[in-house]
Amino acid sequence: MNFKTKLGLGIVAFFTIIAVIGEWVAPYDPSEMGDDLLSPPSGAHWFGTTMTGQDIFSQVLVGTRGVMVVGLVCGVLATFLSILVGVTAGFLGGAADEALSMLSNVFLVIPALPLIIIVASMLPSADTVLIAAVISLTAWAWGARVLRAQTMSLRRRDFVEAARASGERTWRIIVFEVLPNLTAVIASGFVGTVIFAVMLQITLSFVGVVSLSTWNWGTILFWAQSNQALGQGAWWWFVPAGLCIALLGTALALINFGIDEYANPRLRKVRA
Amino acid sequence: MSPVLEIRDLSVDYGSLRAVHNVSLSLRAGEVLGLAGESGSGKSTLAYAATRLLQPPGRVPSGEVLFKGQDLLTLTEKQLQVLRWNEIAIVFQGAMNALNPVISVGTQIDDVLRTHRPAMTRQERAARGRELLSLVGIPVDRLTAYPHQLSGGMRQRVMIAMALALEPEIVIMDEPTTALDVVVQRQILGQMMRLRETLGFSIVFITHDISLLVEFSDRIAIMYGGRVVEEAPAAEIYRAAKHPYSQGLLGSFPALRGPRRELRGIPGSPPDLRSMPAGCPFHPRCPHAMDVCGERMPSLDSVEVRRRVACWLEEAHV
Amino acid sequence: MTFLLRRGLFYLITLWAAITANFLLPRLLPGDPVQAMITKLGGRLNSDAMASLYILFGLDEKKSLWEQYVDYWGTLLRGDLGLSFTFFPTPVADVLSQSLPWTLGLVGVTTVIAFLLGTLMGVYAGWKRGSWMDTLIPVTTFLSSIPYFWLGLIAISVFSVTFPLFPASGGYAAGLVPEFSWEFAGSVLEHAVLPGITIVVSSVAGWILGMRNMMVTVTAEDYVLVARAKGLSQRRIMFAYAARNAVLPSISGFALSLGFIVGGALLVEMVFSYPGLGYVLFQGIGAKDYPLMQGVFLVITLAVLVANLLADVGYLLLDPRTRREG
Amino acid sequence: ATKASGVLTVGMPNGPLTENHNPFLPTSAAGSLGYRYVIYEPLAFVNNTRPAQDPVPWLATKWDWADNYRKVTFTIRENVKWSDGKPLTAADVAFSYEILKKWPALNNRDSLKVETAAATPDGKVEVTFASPQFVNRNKVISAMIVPQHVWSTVADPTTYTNPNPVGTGPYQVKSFTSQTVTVTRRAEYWQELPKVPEIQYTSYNDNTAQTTALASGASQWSYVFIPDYQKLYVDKDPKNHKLWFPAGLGIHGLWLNTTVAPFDNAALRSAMSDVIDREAIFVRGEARLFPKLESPTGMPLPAGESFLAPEYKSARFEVNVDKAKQKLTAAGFTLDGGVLRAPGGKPVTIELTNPSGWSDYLTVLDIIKGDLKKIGIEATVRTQTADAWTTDFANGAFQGSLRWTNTGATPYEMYQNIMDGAEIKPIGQTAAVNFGRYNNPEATAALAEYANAADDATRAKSLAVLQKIMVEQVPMIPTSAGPIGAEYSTKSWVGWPSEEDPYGPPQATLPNALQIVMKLKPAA
Amino acid sequence: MNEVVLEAEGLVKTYKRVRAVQDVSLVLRRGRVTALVGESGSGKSTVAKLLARLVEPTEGEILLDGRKVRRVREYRRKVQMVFQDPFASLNPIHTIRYHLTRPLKIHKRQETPEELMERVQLPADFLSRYPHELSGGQRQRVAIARALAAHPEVLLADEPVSMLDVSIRLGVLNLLLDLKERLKLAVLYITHDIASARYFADETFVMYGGQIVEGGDSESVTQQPAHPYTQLLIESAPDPERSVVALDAPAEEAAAVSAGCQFAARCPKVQARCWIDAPPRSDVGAGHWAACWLYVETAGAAA
Ligand SMILES: Nc1ncnc2c1ncn2[C@@H]1O[C@H](COP(=O)(O)OP(=O)(O)OP(=O)(O)O)[C@@H](O)[C@H]1O
Ligand SMILES: Nc1ncnc2c1ncn2[C@@H]1O[C@H](COP(=O)(O)OP(=O)(O)OP(=O)(O)O)[C@@H](O)[C@H]1O
Ligand SMILES: [Mg+2]
Ligand SMILES: [Mg+2]
Ligand code: NI
Repeated sequence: MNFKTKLGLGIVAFFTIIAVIGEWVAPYDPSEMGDDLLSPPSGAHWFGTTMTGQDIFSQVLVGTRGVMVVGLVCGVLATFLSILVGVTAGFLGGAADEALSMLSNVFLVIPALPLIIIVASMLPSADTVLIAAVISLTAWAWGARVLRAQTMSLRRRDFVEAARASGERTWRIIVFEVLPNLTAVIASGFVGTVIFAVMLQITLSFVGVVSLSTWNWGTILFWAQSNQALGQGAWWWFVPAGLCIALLGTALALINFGIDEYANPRLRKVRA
Repeated sequence: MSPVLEIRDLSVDYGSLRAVHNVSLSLRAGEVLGLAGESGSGKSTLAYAATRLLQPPGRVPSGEVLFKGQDLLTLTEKQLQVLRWNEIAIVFQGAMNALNPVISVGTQIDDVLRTHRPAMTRQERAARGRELLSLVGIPVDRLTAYPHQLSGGMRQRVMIAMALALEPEIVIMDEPTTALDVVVQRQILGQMMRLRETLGFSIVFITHDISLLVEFSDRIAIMYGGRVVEEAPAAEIYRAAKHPYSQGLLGSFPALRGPRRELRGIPGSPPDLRSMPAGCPFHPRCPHAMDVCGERMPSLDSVEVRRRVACWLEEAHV
Repeated sequence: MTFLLRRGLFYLITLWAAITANFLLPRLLPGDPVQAMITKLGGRLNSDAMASLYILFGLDEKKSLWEQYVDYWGTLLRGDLGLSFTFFPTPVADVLSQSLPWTLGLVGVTTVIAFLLGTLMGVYAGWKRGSWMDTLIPVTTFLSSIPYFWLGLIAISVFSVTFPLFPASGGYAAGLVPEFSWEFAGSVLEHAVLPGITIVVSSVAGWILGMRNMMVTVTAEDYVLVARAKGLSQRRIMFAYAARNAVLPSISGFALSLGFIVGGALLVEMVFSYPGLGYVLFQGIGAKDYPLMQGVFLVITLAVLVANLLADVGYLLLDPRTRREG
Repeated sequence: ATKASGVLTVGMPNGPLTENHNPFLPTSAAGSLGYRYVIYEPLAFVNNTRPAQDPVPWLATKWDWADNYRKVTFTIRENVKWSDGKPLTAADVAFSYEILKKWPALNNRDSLKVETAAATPDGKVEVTFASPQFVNRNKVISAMIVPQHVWSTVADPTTYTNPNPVGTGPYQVKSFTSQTVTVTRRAEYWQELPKVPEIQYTSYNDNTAQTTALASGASQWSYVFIPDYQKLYVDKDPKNHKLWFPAGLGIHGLWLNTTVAPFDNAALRSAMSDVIDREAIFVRGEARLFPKLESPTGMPLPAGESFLAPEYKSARFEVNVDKAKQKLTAAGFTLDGGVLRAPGGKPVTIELTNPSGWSDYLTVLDIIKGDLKKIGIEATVRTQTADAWTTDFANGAFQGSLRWTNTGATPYEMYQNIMDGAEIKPIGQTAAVNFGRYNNPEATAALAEYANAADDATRAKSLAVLQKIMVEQVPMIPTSAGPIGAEYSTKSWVGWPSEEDPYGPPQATLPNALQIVMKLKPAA
Repeated sequence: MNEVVLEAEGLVKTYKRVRAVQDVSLVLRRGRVTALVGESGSGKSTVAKLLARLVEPTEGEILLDGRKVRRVREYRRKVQMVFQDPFASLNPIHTIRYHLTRPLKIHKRQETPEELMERVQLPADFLSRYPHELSGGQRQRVAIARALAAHPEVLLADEPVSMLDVSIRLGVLNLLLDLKERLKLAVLYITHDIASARYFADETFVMYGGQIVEGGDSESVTQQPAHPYTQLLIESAPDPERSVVALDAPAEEAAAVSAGCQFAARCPKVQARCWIDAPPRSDVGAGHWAACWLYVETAGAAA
């Protein structure tokens, strides 16, 4: 594993820890309005305060969980769906392939934003996990396309044929012979989806179409933006959350790097 | 006759693994030098290193490759670029992947001419392309075909045609015919030999097929565990190989003609390059192993004129 | 022939499914256009207006979903997309044709630029693996991981507020009327600089990364080695042998992203008040503007499907292996 | 962006426009940006910031109400010409009322219940109504007048985009683009021409962009919510950047679903109202832009000054936790350990909902949440999408939610909006008014009485009843006054309405816009 | 005569417009190695895949122990295949143990992977290795062990040794011989190396253009080839005993013939009827036949 990957993993691990413990270590209730209005970072408020006197440091800490949960749930769900559809279509070919390709094409064209608004509005409390689930619905189709193409190139490989010749059942071949060879694609797809989901969640919070009831980095930015923090010179309001997002995104991309190098022997520095 | 290519004490490392060990070989003008040996004994690696085509992590820690007295290993990329294909052409093992799948074979041949013969006009180049294809028995209208539209044998032949495009001094062929049936194989090699007669280039011919090697080459070098263990004229190797490994190889292939004979084979398994046995790498499998074999590597000494063997058995004779 | 027929049928069914989804999605949204309008205008429109607005939008007679669906197909097949509610009574087609050129212009051009730039940089980074170009990648990734609106707002605050080099909003200067004149063209260019650069900055990393990885893989292929052995120039090897093969997946990704161009760039359009389809759609969603939403979805659907087709055809043209002979 | 001198730049954060100058449609560019009001003129101007003031005659020189506000006769100004040169006639005026009746879809601005409208032989116009129009009288006289010779030929005026607007106003459309509409001064006008030769209406895509434009001076006149207007707007040019946010007769408040226990209990509602810190809402929640609401009657001041019942003339809201607690105890609530329990013993909790994007409301909800804590009510704030909230709110599927009320020339609209029992809808059905489903026959009767009363004394009496109900029963908890405000710059133009010279509401999208433009003069 | 295990009757396989296999009939017997040699692209691998039922035949049928087997699993228990390329036929992400345990589980065999390893003379500690940690010869042996795990009656080996150097090649072939002897396996051995067919196969069939053109016991097919194509093949095989003799210029690829003999275009002894009708099989020696018009009269006269 190279330095970049380690760095990426380190950052993600850091945020994961914050996601777990953020709520407990936060010095203030993130929603509580204090008396220091829009004050720059200080000993009492490390990241300063908002216009209503809320502690931004606490908001960032508490908000980490929402971001990480959406990223994770979405990554897992969308990856699962794309594998289910993409690999099955690619492996089976024929009519099943056509039908599944059609399905993913339809989902590819369904615009994400209205779909999310619809689901968010239909449910009484649109919580983080649900938003994540909806984002996954819109995020899997691309991955399915890639996996399908990749699977098609794998399904005629000798070792797959060999497994068939030795009497393996189809589902076992898909799951145990083909899938593991797609690890690199799946993993980089996973990382890509996580980035996409986090960005989308933040965008949605920012545009104000999803619940602001729970804190995440996007909601911090939403409040900063709707109070025009930038114009007011309150850089401490939007810089921490923005930086966290950029850092997380970069970290995931760095991991992506590592996954590529790990799974693609040609990219490795020295062959084993 | 002075050698056109002389390899001196060449070693090649892949990371910490030494794939080629102090190999010295020379290739004379107009000669076919056969290279045989265990798979993984470093034949391809040697060919790559000698042409400065070694891919990372491969590295040449020591040695010289003299082409007409010029050390290829010290040339700059620019200087090499001029030499390449003009003087030394190479047909790779697995020519299946050696052609760019997305441009036509004609263009790939044309590329060479355009780079090295800037004076040629478009028509001249096209004419030369057709000439080359017919040389290897491919219909000239296939010039516009893409590699995937050709069978494996045809692709192999395109590679060979391309290698001859600039009439180089040296052609290195790394298992050029493994994927072909014997009929096609013979036709191609026959054509090469005929061209060599007219054009006078030298060939380094790497293959596993001992019969083929003996039949087509002038001289043969046998490699084992990254070293050349024996080098001699082809006929002599076939008649009386001196190194026990060479003898083993010759005793392992079935002959099509003549009475059925017993195939002896070589006991044991190939050495692991990461943990080479001390002394002669072959000694754990050698029927004649002596104590000294496990201790020191015998040197590749001339035992006769134009004959070198690296074996303590021979040392004892001297 | 049967292959073409089958493909055609495939696309038709996909189109039908997508259009049906496009019809259903807006109607699954809670609320109705009139309520949305009252809410949007806040206290500026008294609730007495509701009855009038229902009549205005033709929503006073209740139709079943099925009747609406049949009507929708009827009008659609006649090439009529209906009247937008948000911009009542402007036909949806007019709303689309008004904003589409801007979207295509800005997002289209920047997508192409980002693709070309990113791919080119990816080619170099992959070719010279391990050189300084490799450290460039985390930097560009960082830039593209910055939430877009943040990037846009900072660009505005730096380049149009602190140092007023470029205008902060709009597609052209307020006083101008679109026409073919140097003044107008200059104004359009001037107004496109900031949004354009921010889009490129935030999207270039993806192309770089994808291209770089493919380049690294392809560079290890035998035919690249052969090209080196042939003594070809570095440029020729890099472009005609390595990049030419490595670019294939990027090309199909590019074709698909061309399809998504028409969806516009909501955040760009919001932050820079740029005219375009993204914001129109956003408005349409907010206003429960079924005809407008359907119209935009239709355009997106068609564009994505065409792009899909384009990706298929592009692959066919660029990768001779996929061509079927005979 | 540099502006040619002599141009007035108006901005709105309304998003892109399509070319549509139909003055009847709120969806047209003319409606959305408000330039319909500098092209089409009303019969008279009403000052909603001072509703008691007499309207200013404009195209009508005189109007006489008769038959207990069931009939009005207009005397039309002479020498007024349409921009196509034809003279304005009584027939045009009558037509402008008739068209609202004929096309109910066009009657979306003021929902006038016109019965007949006709020109009289002596050149006047008579308009009749089925019911007394006392509460609507200002709306009736401020109807927009359109040329009959143009509109009578239009087959369907609801889908007419009016490509060449013909009006009596001093401006006509010069150019249209999806982001900017420019109108220029006509050569002649029935009175002295305004000083502003050209007005540019630009639409921005969101509040931030609009604020940036205001701050830089690219927009000289706009109405947009600015979170810290001092820093973001005024400080950029303290001498010229001004804003005036006067109250009209509409308010914002916390609507409670009065059908759900324990919020059906007036004492609880009243106690809740007592603890809400309206100062904090004014300063922090609404950034000092929504005028502070002081009268417990919900009447915004000074707009509603003249309507106040004598007993409430000097009554003011004040935070009083102790009084609230007393009220609660008296009503059988118990407060122990910081938890308020309803008479049945159930703890009182409330879920406050509002759309996600409405940051000022959400801030207010947070303030209210903190305030309610003081009397042991556990409040939670939940955000929804705007659509979900709109639907839920109209259907009564909420506990507590912030929303505005209607605004009118009298407090009637506001009170009717809050407590009209005649319009009550069961939970689950869409309500247009009385979202809290407050059912009090006394209130319903008082509202009807006010609307139909024949004399001022009866009106005063019924209005007093309504105010009493508002104060004692608290059908909805008022939080701020609804402003009719705007930002404007005195750099190029002076003569804007202000607290010192409150001649009309300052918004560019209200009919008074023309009145303001007429008064603007180039800055020295 | 050894008993017949697998019998293929009139196999035809058409890919789009390519007729990869045309009317091939073949019999595999217990305890015998049958070699299939021929031109590249003549359909040898396709025949193996048809017999392994990895590819559905366009026409023809396959009988196992004299009957048609419907259930694929039952069939696979008895017929196993070793693929041409040992580098591609082992899944790089699974250990050797996994590769060997799976068929044991599938076919419910009691053996342990260790016993299998012993059978192919590999040390048991290789079980925990991954394929890339093995040499080509070792991998090929693993592939064979995997095929043997099912205790098949038929082993289809598609060019199992072409990638290996002669000494390793010999080891693998000797292993096959040994298995044939001990387990009474029926083996189909596909190769380009005719000399090895002579040494290891009991019978040899020669394929050309999707058809079997000659067959018989290996010694006589390789020593007295009857069909002109076989003669060309034997003639072309490398021979260390001779030095390069004058050779034809490479032949241009011949187009497939729709009717008649596939080899007609290249045949030095071509006759008019070769272009028109497909030649029938004629006996040219004891158990040795060729499909060539050259032998039709002699066969007819002898009958
Ligand atoms: N990129 C690499 N990294 C590490 N080891 C390598 C690499 N390439 C080759 N080797 C090792 O170097 C040795 C020599 O390989 P080479 O390809 O030269 O063998 P060869 O004699 O050509 O064999 P063959 O006959 O199978 O082609 C082998 O043991 C091989 O495993
Ligand atoms: N899946 C396929 N689709 C289309 N054509 C195929 C397919 N598989 C094989 N073929 C064609 O069928 C013919 C026979 O192929 P096959 O692989 O059986 O030949 P082979 O005798 O094994 O050749 P080699 O000695 O080169 O391995 C060839 O012309 C080949 O191109
Ligand atoms: Mg090699
Ligand atoms: Mg084959
Ligand atoms: Ni400008």
